[in-house]
Amino acid sequence: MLAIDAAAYRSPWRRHHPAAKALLAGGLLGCALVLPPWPGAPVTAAITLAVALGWARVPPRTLLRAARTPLGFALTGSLTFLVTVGPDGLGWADGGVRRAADVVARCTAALLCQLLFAGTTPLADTLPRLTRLGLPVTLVEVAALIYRMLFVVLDTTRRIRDAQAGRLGTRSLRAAWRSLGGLGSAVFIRSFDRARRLEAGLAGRGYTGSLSVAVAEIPLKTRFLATAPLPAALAILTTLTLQSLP
Amino acid sequence: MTAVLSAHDVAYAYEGADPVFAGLSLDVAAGRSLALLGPNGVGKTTLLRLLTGGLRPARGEIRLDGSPVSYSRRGLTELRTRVQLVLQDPDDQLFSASVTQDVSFGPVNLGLPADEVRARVVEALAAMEITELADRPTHLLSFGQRKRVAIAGALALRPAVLVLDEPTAGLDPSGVEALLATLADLQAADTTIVASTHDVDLAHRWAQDAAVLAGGRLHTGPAAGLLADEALLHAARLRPAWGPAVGRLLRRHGILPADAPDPRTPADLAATGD
Amino acid sequence: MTAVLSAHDVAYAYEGADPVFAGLSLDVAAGRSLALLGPNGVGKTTLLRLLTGGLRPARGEIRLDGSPVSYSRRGLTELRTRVQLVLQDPDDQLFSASVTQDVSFGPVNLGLPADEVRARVVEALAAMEITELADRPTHLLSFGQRKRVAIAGALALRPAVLVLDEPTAGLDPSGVEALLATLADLQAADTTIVASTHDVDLAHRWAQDAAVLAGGRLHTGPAAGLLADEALLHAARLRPAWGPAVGRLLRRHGILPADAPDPRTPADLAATGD
Amino acid sequence: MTTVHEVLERSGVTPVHIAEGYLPVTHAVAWSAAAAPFIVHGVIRLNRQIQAAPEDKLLLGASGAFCFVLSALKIPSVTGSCSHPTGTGLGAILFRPPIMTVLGTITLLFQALLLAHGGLTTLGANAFSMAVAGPWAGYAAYLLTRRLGLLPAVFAGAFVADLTTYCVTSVQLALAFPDAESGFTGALAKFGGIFAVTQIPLAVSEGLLTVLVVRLLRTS
Repeated sequence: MLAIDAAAYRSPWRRHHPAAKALLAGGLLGCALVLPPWPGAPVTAAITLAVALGWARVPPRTLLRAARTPLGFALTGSLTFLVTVGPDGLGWADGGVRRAADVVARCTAALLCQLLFAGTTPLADTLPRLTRLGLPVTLVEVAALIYRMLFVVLDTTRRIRDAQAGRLGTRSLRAAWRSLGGLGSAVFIRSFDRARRLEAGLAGRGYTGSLSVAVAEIPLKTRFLATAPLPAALAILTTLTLQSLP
Repeated sequence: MTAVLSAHDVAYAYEGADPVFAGLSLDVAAGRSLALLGPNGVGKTTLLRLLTGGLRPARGEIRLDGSPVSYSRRGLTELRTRVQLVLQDPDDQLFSASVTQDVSFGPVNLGLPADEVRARVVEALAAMEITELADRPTHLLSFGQRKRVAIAGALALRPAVLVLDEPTAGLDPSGVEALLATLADLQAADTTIVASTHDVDLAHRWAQDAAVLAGGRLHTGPAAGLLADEALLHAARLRPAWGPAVGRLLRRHGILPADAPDPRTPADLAATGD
Repeated sequence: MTAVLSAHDVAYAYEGADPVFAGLSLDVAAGRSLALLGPNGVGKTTLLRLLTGGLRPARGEIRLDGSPVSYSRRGLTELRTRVQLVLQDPDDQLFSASVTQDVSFGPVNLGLPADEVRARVVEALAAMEITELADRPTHLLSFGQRKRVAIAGALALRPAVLVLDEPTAGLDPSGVEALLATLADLQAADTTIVASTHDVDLAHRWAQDAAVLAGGRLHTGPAAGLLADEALLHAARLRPAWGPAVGRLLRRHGILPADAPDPRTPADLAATGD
Repeated sequence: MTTVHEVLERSGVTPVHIAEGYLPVTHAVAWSAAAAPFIVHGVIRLNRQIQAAPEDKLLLGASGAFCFVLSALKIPSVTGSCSHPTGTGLGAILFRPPIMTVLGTITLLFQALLLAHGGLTTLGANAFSMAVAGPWAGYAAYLLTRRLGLLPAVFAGAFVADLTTYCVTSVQLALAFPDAESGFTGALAKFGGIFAVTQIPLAVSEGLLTVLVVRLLRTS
């Protein structure tokens, strides 16, 4: 189980149409990217955070844990802005701190918007609707299969790794490498075995090439749809107001 | 007795291997429950896949309502709308992350109209008593729940015969109880049920008819009689069930009347002989 | 009684989920056989992973020969050379191409010299009675054979305690008989054996001690007594075993003497009361 | 219940994908446009393959799941740090680059939505480095070294694919954030310093791992 994925299925927003949630989170993401970072990014981040925690009830722990790796990327990547490479070698960059702060702020705000969408919108609801955006059916079906199978394969991977550790497969660097090679090849073989068995299983259910299914209708609720652009509008208004202050 | 599904002198060999069996015949009586018993590797799954059109016999034929099955696309579709196979591992059958979408696959594939598909899904989930799982993702379900979803996927085609490969494997006792109760309900609603197992206790308790696969031959008969035949079970490398052994002992000591049926569960013993 | 392995007030919760249990204690007595019983999803596998160092308790401690296990690399190596876990699905444990290569995985990781590794492999294969499989590729073996290879892989580390998760799952009756005989041999050679199961008949037949996991609590005691407690089994959503029920009935009718043990298999009944 | 957290999301792993919001909008759009033709080409090939053999759909699903899991593993590096393999070299060798482009892009989408590794607006940029440049460069290296034997060629393919991926990422970042004084070149030196140079030992590691996996696959 993946924390963001599990949170999305439990989300109180589960009954809302993915398109409406995309509109809401996408509007905020647009604000994060396009508005001037100060005060645009902190304003967008604050509003997104309020929406995510207060309204959509995304678990704070999940949000925090998920944000760690990408924030790590943003911080390390932005360290380079602090220095400059000139004819006389390295030096401190003028305005480097400001530039780094801009990027980290924008990145944080955008990341929260991404997590707001991901933490409220299960892929099982989103994927089958992608064909309506014009994506080819085969591509969407393959993506849906990958989504289903990756949990099965991840589970297998976890158990093989456990078994290896139990037989001292992590005791030394040599052992760790031996384990990793065995894990990679075993998971490869198991994945393909899965595919073969699923093929046989589906043949019994009448599979001849199409994986068409009935997608449960999620009504587009007018009220939610009408409120969806509001957080973004609020972000724009607040930013403009703050900017116009002397 | 009308055989809804039967195998007539069927032989099969996997590519490059010895024949699994060289000529088996089996009649599945309409509306009854049949347990197919045998040790691992004897060909139970192969026989079930032959009966459900997943494999094509090398010799002999499979008959549906008395007529030989045709292996054209049309013939197979006909067989599969009447006979559905549920595999031992639900992950071999569930391809969608959404329960509803997965169960809808059969009916959609059959070309049924959208509202009929919806009705079939609702009906199948209700029959398996998993209506509340409709919106849950497959990967967050327990093994027992996934098993029920896999069976619902088969039921959505409203098969006349439901064939289950080791249906209780991996289930705990309360999961087994619940599944047996559901199978009894399905049978009461006129579905014929075939299940493979190597648990003689389970077969003795659940099935009306039994078929024991031993030494490439199939021995068939009413479960009560066949499963009390210890010599046959021994030949089939199966362990005798408690029920017949206890029943024999109790009758010998006059605790059970001579014509009483064997006990089916330990709970049956509580009231015995008082 | 000396506990070779014990859990002391152990709690564990998976990431983002409710605690599996909040404080369990269990003593595994040296040289004995212990069955851990409980329905699916109650945390049997979690407890086994805690006992074997695969998981680290959130609270409480695991003790080996009375001393708390350290989760340093060294501490874990010590635990794992003394206590080995065999998983339910052998395929999760076989990740090398050939049987010999796979069984040698543990000894090689331990850094043993090549001839010692060879000796350990030969010994482990002999203990599991699969010497003839040494050169076979793992993927061509039957399920029962793969299971034996997986156990051999654990035995190659010469553990004092062998922990098996649902060892009989997927085995047919003759496979179960053969495995129980092998486990008895191992125990006779001083290996302590712990196995999880939800089959009370099996536990009653095989184990000296039992531990039943119900409602987040662990009930422990000699198997004969504990597994005759129908109220406890009911609370643990387990099905009472035949043995105690039949024994009770036969004693009530005077067919068995009051101090006779319960029958363990239906075969035990054949000679009863004559 | 098992949790995949035990496989994934261990901290202390070098961040790899460009995070959501890190690139300016114009760059995000440009890289998406650059990756698009390759993805379209891959989808056409995918479609053709599935039309010819419908059962390949399930194999491709399994392959994609394998790619996702592979990129979630942690590999120890000679320097003592840890990283995830990109898996793109192995994927390109096994499935050919166009298919790997599609599987890689889907993997990136799932990583963005399930793990917040990489973003949606930066999907194009990440796809270009990881699902286009890496696979093609790795596959080319594999073909060029193929006459040296399978395993050396596999090493070359995986090594080049991994390194190319990170070099392209550095270029993307340098273009987006040129150095105040020395412009693109200076910035490339800086980002290269952080990402590509620390990546060389990791590329060696990925090459070695891939060789191990392929060698085991050959014997089983």
